[in-house]
Amino acid sequence: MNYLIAPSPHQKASLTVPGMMLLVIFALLPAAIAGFIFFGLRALGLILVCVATAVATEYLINKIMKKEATIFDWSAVVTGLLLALSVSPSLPYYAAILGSIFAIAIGKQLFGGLGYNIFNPALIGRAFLAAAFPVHITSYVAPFFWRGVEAVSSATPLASMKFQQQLTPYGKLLVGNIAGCVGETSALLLLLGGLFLLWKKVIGWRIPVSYLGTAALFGGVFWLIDPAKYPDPIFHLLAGGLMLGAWFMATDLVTTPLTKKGMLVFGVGAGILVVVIRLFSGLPEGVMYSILIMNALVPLINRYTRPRILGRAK
Amino acid sequence: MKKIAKMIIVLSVIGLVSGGVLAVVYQWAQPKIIANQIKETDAAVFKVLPGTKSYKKAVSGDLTYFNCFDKQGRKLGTAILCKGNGYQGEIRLMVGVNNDFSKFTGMIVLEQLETPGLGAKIAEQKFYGQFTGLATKPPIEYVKAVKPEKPNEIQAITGATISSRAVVEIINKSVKQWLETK
Amino acid sequence: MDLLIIFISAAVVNNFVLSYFLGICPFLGVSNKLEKAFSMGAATTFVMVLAAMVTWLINNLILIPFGLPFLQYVSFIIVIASLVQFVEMFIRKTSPTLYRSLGIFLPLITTNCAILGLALLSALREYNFIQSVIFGLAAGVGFTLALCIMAGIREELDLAPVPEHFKGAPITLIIAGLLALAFMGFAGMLSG
Amino acid sequence: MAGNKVKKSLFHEFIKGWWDENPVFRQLLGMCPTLAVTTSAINGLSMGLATSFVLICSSFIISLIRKLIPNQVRIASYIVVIATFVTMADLFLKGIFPDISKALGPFVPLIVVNCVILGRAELFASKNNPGRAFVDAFGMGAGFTIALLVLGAVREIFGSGTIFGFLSFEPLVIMILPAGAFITLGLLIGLMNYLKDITKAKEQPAPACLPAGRQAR
Amino acid sequence: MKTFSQGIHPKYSKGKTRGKAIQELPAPQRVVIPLHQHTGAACEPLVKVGDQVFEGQKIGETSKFISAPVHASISGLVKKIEPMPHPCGTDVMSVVIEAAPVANSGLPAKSYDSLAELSPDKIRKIVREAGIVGLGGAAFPTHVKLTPPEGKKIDTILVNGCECEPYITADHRLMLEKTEEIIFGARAAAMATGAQRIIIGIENNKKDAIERMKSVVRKQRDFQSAVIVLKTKYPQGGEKMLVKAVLNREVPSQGLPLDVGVVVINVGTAAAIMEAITRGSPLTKRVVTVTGPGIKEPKNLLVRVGTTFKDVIDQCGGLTETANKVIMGGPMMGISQYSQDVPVVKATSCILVLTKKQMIEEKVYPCIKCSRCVDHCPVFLLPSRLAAFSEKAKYGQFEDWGGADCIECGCCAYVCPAKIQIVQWIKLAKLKLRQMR
Repeated sequence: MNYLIAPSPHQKASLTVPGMMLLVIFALLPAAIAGFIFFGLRALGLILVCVATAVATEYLINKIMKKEATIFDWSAVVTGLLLALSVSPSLPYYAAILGSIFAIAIGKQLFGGLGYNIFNPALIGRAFLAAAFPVHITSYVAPFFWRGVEAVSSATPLASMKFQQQLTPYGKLLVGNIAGCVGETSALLLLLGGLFLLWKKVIGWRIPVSYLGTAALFGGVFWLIDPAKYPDPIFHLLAGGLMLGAWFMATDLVTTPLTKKGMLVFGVGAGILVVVIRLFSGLPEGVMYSILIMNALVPLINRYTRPRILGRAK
Repeated sequence: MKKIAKMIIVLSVIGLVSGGVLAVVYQWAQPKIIANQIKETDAAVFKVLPGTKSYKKAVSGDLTYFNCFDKQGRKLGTAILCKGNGYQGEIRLMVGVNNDFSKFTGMIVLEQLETPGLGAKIAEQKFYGQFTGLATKPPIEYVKAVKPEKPNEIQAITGATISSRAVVEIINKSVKQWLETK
Repeated sequence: MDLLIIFISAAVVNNFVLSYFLGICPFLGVSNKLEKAFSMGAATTFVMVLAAMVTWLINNLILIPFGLPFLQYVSFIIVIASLVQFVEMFIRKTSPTLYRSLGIFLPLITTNCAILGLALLSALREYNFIQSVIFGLAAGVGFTLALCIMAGIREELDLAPVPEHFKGAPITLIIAGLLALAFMGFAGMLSG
Repeated sequence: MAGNKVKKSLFHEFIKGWWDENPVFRQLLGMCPTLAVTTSAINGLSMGLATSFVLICSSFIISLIRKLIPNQVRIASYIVVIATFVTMADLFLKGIFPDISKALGPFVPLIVVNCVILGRAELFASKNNPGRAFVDAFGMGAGFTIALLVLGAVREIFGSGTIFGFLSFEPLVIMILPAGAFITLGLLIGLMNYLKDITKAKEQPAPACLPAGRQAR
Repeated sequence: MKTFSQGIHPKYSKGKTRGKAIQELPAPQRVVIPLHQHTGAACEPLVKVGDQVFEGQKIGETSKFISAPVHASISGLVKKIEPMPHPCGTDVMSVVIEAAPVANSGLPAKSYDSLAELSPDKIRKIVREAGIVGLGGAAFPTHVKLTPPEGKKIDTILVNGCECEPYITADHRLMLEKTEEIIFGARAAAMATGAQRIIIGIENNKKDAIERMKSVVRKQRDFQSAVIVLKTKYPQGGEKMLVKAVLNREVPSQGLPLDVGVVVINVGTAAAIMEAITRGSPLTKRVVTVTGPGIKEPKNLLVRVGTTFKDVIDQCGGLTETANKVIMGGPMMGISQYSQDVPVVKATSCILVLTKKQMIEEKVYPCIKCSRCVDHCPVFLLPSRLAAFSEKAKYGQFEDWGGADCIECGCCAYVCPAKIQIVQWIKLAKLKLRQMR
């Protein structure tokens, strides 16, 4: 009789990489459905196009590089879905396709594929679109436009805040019947999805909590200095892509620090950056850039936040 | 010692030759460069104040402006050189105001470093053309996404509010400054 | 405030490497190990500050008063080359340890276009002496920042199966591109 | 490396810079202007020509006076020669083509520190007769110009939706931004590596970014 | 309740054997006794093929300090002395004895009833002669532990009753059935090292053992002693973890517990010390938990060293139909076996047989840097990073990032969602580093 020879341990936890990816997809579904409800078939189309393109790109690159097919780790689906949720519902399909290709090809496969990318691929795709099609990516439509005859262009809450000093009611921000990206408008559903991932232990609490906390605190400081000019902390938390970013993008496992301390540094850094960009740069929203910049710093953060090895001098 | 002397001599000779050659080239190029600059200013002034045939440069503080005259030597108005910070760098532009200071006669962007395809559209006719005929008082304002209604309003470029706003602010500031010097 | 804007602009918003493309050669060549990158950055910053001072003096006390603007490039590059030489000798004499860590990078700095670029930009923008020095310091800090970030990422990529033909310079350039993309978030920070 | 041991034919000296030892794609030299000014094909071409002019003239002059220059002040002398020609080129452009001069901005004076030029001066011109130096510089200049033209063309086509001002479609603005420059060049070099690999099985290692001349004092 | 930081909570699966008293396995017909069953130098055989040996006779010895002699576990004839499969995976020079009646039943062993008669040196000598090694699994020669180096003061004997590996219940049963013996052995260890204090650390999933141990400890007078209840967590039984959990002292990197004044001995080892002192019997038997879904009747057995796995498993009703993996040790650190012909050695605490059901072969994905391994590593390493360094043969960086401090507990590989063999990579790099020196 031949016995199976395998290295220890012979008992393992049941969670797998595809399992985690599926959980992330599941957690994003409420926000995606909300996007469909608010922005109609266009939103659904964008989601399908992005996911399909991302998966197809992944498959083709695997073929070209003669590597094992990796589409069934579901990571390409996550990337496509996240990209679709973070773009304006009025983005043309060809732009969405280009963005997905860029996200997978340059953002991920060029670095060696899943697990090796430095930057969050979905955000790379989003940043590419922001740089390539600045007009499309900054034009938003009002929710429920599909009930009318024609899409009505509308400013996002952050843009109205930045350029007109107009606050949007919290209720609307929570529910999400506002102008914005496909999946970022409903803070409540995103929070639910995030808590689900936290409960399932796919993500840790450190990054979202430190990110949101820092954004609220740091934003709050400016609000206290000049409440007329700067928005209050709750607005910071609920408006724009912060919820989506904090729960689903800043927590992307591959591109965030390994160490506990490092995760806090990451969250705090991203929180400060997002407030700085929102308040002082030319852009109304800074979630994407704050996470990308912190992604770039992750190797350095890992290096300098290594925990003290047991038994080594303090 | 001889070596060091040789080093110094060689370097000095090279330096002198270089300086000499450059001085000659500079003598040749300098007038052309100045002519180019004048041509540039001419073009700008003529564009913002149509009908100008001659102008006189005036400087007050850090503000430069040109008093413009027509064929007959009558004062047509003033072209004001304005500069300030845009989205990514300094924007230099020129506006023309008519003689009784009731309306703008034109605007042209001389230099800008705005985002290509976005903020850089301030240098396109579609945007700067809006300033021609605009009322000077009250200060210019911009509107977004809707057609301007008031005589002092222009429409901002979609997705480039900051650049549009910067242009408006730069003009308002410089014009105000110019009025004070008058 | 003015100085702060100059500093943030040169260090972050208009980072020398990522938006002016200055100092790309060392950025590609010396960014594979963090320690090396930091030493290079520190040495460059030091020379940048000195170069900012000296070229300002030369430009404003000699070239402009005597009407010799056409000698700007020649004199600046000579000044930078001799400055580097001088700094190197000085460090070698005074601090052998510092020399060991920085020394090998110093000769490379002469042809780092960031230094000449700094001198030229600062002359072009008609900065005063203090502004020039701050500008030099900020440019150096920005250069060091970009270099260290890149070094960290490249050490990380040593562990990744980057496609063969993209190893080395191509992937480094692409990362620089993605970094530039990320730094676009700061765009417009200095308006108004 | 530059064929000092075994003299190559003049034609080969000329042609090598086009592809085998292309300064940009294979030697990774002169990256700063390559990235900065290639927002359009015309800018790339102008920069390439300006650099070639300086490269050819300075290589020729340096090769002429190479025996007169003491070793210790070699680099300094080269730099002065190069800077002189750069200033000439700059004044010429400002005088005759003010628009191009404006577009290239501070990158014209920065030709002074373009490693291609000092690299050729140090590695080739200082060791060869003026004729060979001229041919070598001409080839390298051509290679540099080609690279810039290609990059400029690619970026212009995608970034402005135009080529030499013709053609038009919705542009990818990113291509004319710094990010696009880096990414395009990275992809192009990767592509070149790939082409090199399939055309020639035998790979000769591309020299490091920093030519030996920079280490020498 | 005390414990250490991080670590994991695997499924413990101890229920099947927890309640089963230790049965002695009858002497087998044939034993295979490897001459190397411990950390340190291998023994030289003291017998030749054809020699008669009696149970308890020393058959292998070496003069090296870090080593332990081996003894015959049955009386009979030496059949062969040659390399034989060893449960650690390599062939090791072994003495094969076939049972036969022998004339000489051995010298009457000298034994002592009370510790008062003994000096520390004498205790160490008895421990060494009896071939006692750590029975928790590491098989480190116990007399070495009991010999504190010059200038190191030992204040505590820490008796390890954690048994944190899933499935194994051998120590649990020992603590229930041989409580006094364990305490006696611990006192002997304290005498030998000059320690003032004995602490028994037991995880709180062994409530009955805790009660039993407490009642015995209460009667104990000559040393300050206590039972410390620990929160159940793997790998609490690791020396470094146990010292940290119980005493909040940190064993220095690359160091031993005695660097912080502690000697850790396993409960089985303590019982063996007692046997050696009071009965004069060397270590020829040990308690083995035979369990797992692949075993028909899981049991705790007292087995002679050298008995083949097959003999032991047969005694437990044999394997089930679906059994397909035989492991020596627990599921976390155990070694899978090619056949049932390997012998039980001094370090065999458990024979675990798993079935296909537990062995769904996992597809390995690239590391997605989920940081689970970092969150669970009990020595605060970055295991995924170390594995990557090892994979790319970057041994210098491996060392810089503390790879040598890995205790190979397997928590990282247990939690890894990408199913990377992190421990194997780390072990490989450690091996390469040792080879480079």
